Amino acid sequence: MFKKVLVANRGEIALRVIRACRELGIKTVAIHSEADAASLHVRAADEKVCVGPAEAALSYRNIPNVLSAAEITSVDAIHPGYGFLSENAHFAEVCESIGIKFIGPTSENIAMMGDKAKAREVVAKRGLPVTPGSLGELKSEDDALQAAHKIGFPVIIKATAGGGGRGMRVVNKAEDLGRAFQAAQAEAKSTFGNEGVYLERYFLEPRHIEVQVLADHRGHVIHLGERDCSIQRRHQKLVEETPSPVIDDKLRRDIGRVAVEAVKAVQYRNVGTVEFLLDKDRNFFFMEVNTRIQVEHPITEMVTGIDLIKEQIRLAAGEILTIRQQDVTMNGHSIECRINAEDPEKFTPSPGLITKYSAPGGFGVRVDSAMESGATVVPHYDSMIAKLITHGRDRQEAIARMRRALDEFVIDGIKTTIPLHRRIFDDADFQKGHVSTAFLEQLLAR
Amino acid sequence: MFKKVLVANRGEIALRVIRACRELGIKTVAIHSEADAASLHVRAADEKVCVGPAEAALSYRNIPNVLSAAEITSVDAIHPGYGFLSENAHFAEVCESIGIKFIGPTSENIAMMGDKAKAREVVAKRGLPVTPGSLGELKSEDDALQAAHKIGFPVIIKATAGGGGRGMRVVNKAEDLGRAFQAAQAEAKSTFGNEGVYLERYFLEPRHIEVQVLADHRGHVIHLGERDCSIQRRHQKLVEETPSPVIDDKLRRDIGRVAVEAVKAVQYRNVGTVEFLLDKDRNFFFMEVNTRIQVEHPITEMVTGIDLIKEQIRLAAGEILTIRQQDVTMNGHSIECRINAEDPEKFTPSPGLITKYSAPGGFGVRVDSAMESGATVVPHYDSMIAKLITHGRDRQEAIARMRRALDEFVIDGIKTTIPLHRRIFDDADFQKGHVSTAFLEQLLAR
Amino acid sequence: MSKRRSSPSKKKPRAIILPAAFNSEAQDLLLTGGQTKQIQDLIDLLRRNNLTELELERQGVRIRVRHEAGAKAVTVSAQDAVPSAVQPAVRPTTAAGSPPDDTAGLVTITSPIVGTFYRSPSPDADAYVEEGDFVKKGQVLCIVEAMKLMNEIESETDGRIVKILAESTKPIEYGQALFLIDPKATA
Amino acid sequence: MSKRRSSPSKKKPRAIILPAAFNSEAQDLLLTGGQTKQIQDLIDLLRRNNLTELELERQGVRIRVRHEAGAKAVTVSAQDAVPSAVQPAVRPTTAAGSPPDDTAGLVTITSPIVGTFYRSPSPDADAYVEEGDFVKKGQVLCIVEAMKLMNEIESETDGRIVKILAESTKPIEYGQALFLIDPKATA
Repeated sequence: MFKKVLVANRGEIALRVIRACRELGIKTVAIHSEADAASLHVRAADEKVCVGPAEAALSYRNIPNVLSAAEITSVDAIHPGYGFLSENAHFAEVCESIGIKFIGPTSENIAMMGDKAKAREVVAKRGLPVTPGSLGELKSEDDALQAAHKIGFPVIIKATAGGGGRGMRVVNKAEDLGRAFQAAQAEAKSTFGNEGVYLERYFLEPRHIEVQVLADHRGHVIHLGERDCSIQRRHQKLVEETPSPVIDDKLRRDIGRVAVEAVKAVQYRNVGTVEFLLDKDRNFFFMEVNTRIQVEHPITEMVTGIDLIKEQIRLAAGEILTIRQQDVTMNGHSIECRINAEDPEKFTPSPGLITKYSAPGGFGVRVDSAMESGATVVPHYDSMIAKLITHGRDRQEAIARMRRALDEFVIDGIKTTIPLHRRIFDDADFQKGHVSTAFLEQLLAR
Repeated sequence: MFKKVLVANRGEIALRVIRACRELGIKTVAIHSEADAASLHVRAADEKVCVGPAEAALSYRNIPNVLSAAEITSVDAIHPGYGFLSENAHFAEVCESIGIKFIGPTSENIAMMGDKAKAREVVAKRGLPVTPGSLGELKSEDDALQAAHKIGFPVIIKATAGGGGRGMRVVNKAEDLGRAFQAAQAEAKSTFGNEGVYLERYFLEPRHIEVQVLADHRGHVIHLGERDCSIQRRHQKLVEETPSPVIDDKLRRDIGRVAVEAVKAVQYRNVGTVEFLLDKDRNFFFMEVNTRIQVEHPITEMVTGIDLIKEQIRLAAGEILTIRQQDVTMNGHSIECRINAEDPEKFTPSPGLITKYSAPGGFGVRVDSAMESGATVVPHYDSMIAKLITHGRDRQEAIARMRRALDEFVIDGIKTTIPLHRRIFDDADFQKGHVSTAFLEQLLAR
Repeated sequence: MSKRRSSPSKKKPRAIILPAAFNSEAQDLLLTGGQTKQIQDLIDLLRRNNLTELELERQGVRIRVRHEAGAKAVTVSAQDAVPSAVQPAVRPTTAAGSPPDDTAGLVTITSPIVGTFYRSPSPDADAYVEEGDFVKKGQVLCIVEAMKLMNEIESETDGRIVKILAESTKPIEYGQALFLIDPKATA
Repeated sequence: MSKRRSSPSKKKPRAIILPAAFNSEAQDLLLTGGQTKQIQDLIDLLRRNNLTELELERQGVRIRVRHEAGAKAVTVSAQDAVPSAVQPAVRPTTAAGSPPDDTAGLVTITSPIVGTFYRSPSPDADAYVEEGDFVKKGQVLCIVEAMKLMNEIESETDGRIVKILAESTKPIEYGQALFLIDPKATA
């Protein structure tokens, strides 16, 4: 097992990793930008290194400085968290080359899954269900038109290197396809430096379902059930839950088996998430694989009792999976709310000093956050400042618990999305589980 | 179901009950003394009533004022928490007589179990194992001598109305018995207003094991496994865990069955705890039944997923048990540390202003507390200010998690028992589970 | 980098400007512990009573505590110099949203129990007392019903009823102010 | 009782008594430990109560503690009648664990990267510079090794090396202060 791990991240996920390391008896090194010198994640670590100024490109994404920090502190491994360098195949490769273990999949895994069109192709060739559409990159407008006619309109054009909604275009009829194709290519090139695009059938009001997988170096793979992440605003998840209200044991087994086969197809290692679309008839289609720990991993931990960060570390250290698929049981129901430092109506960022911070507690309530009274939310990074997670015997109890926990949560001095979460949890459709990825836009339009 | 409940308590347990009520959609009324006007439990409730000055006898134990508060706020039921009026049979009876539901067992249950000698007798007559000793109250020194000779020395004399170590005398040989008998009687009379005493065999280094039971009004009874509460100082529990490191499935079934039969023998209702002694050969002996929710109830909640306060409320409202014995599963391991506002070495109370309060968080950590930055620990009541509870897949993980959570917990301005807890959790014997009720005194003597 | 190692700061040093007239006579404390406690008491009072502003002036010492929606201000000032003719305007703090400001020298009758307040012995009967009435020590002022029992509340003093602070038939808490009596008034 | 209903106070109205001798002879410039503690008490009061502003005024000394979202301000000012010869003592706070107090007018050379600090090009070689040396802008002061590469750190100014702040062969952070240079010194 590792003796010392550098945590190449900040905020709640850095603290989350540090906590797991402490429980495993592993020393930790925090890195931080100048803007984060007083942050809780820095104080929680055994050692700390300042790696640059506030701008992430010069600090948390600064590969030379991060690796120098790892070298001068003599760590065995680096945990990248999510975002920043976590899906950077080059970084993973350099780590491997200098003998520092990258806690995550192989650099080949990251590179292959980072090319969304390629990933679709590999999975489809295994005979697994992918969203209907083009296989591989579209070479031309003609290619696009042919593919679109095959699956029928509407279609969505996506960047092969894409993410976060950039480089996407929904096309409703053939005559709009040419212009949309060119626009998507141009946006993909300017955003990702790669003009590759592909297209898929565009589903109306689908659910976003993802499956957590674990794989050891011997190729043994298990899954820990699904997460329903349909509550999104502009492709940004806001609320996640497990189990999904629409997935029964049979469908869970089916989708789980496909997820396991999909990652086996690419000799995937460590922890990953396979994303699916679920249509109204409960058909599911592979979309992509996320090669990092997900923000919403805690809800899976709550129902399975399995500490995913510890599993990541153990697997990276070369241990084999000791949990067999039949040992995995899902107890009760868990939901996560992402609390962002944003105006809950206009969604404008709301950085600033937190004058009072008091997190909810008691049975079935978990808070993952690096905030505290007197902390400052700096404007340079992601606006998510806390994850509020509840667990209950069933969905109803998890929801009731979330509502009382949202009422207890005090974050003064800045605006947060807590009022929006209250609105979501008060909604009758949400309470019944009748949601899709269109739910939040519809709620906001009311 | 009740529409409104008055919580006749303060601090963490009042907040605990208020949280459960909120999750059930029940309105709450907090009562408070003048010293607690600014307390979190008061702010968390929907309504509040001041019931007297700081002294508990004039406020929280002031039956006329508490009942008047219940009447003027038109509540359906009263939750007594633990301590104060929770084991006062008269109070339960008056509640019943004026049509306000007492959330707990019947007044007869409380009265019978309050007489420890009587409870022993009833249970022994059912053929269940009780600690060897006298049955019923000892009438005279001769009675005592006869009983002691029958079971052999050492013996312990206890008050029938006893609790908290008062009115107890350990006697090692016959010639000391007479004086000890008289001293115990005198102390029992002055402390409890009742000179009744009985005697039992005195076990050296036993474990304190208790079993959580639930009973509905139809007489259906289930148990939720045991709690090992062997870490005590002067009969005050400091650390509790479940499952016990020395109890296997077979012993759990046996002791659980005895616990269920013991409470069935007295037509027990609602939630209760059956206390046992476990000797070094793993023989167990009934000691008594606690007719209230216990301080340490959260660890049972953590491993079973069952919310005991909600069950109390549901059962008091006349609902029947929906959980069958075979539905009860114990997942993982849970431990509780009672954090007291006390000097960790001298155990002198340390009331005062909490200048900074920051509770630990993350996976597997639960904090039940009504404290916050700026709160004042008043000297009038119990010194327990927080319960730190961890859950893990196994005992080792629960311990590792507790150690990191103890390190994260910040309570500035007053002294707390956190350093003592660190010492306990660092101890090799404790880590191996080799403890008895003598453990803490031995640790402190080192 | 060692644990707790401080990080470099590129920021401008924060200037802390110390006052000229800040003398160091050891005995001259700005606020004693007791006074800090008193300001806290004032803030608590403000909060408990849900007031907007609370001001206390005494011998040239002025303390002002203000609370606006979302913002709060506390001012403590001493305009000293002329303590001579200055009347100490010590205002007794008032209980829960009740008596008016001007309660200096008045006696507050509070409820010794929790219950329901009644101004008259029965619905049809006249009230025991009205504002402006003169009462004797021991005279019944009202009834508080608790546990189906009618508890008569008596005056602790001779004097004039300045204000009746509770409404008949309404629930009251322990310690709630019921009457303000001016003991210096004479019939 | 309705929610947020304020609780009654049964106690005697708490008189807030400030001492008559709440005054001082202004002579000294600096805060005593006791007074600093008192300002801390005021700040604590402010923070604990989540206030925006707290002001204390006495004998021409006014303390105002204000707290707004995103910024903190502590103002201690004296509008004393006789500010004459009195100089306000301004102390720059120093960056965490780095340069000493007396850095006015000095240039601090910091590390632009994370790595290992070396004062000489090789273990046997002389150090690039010593304290007291005069250096030219662009002159190499040291090496920071990162990713197996030796990065030469140059002086940003002409001047004299007042202090070398890092130890050779030890790890350094981004932004860590390495040298203090007096640019006004002349050889």
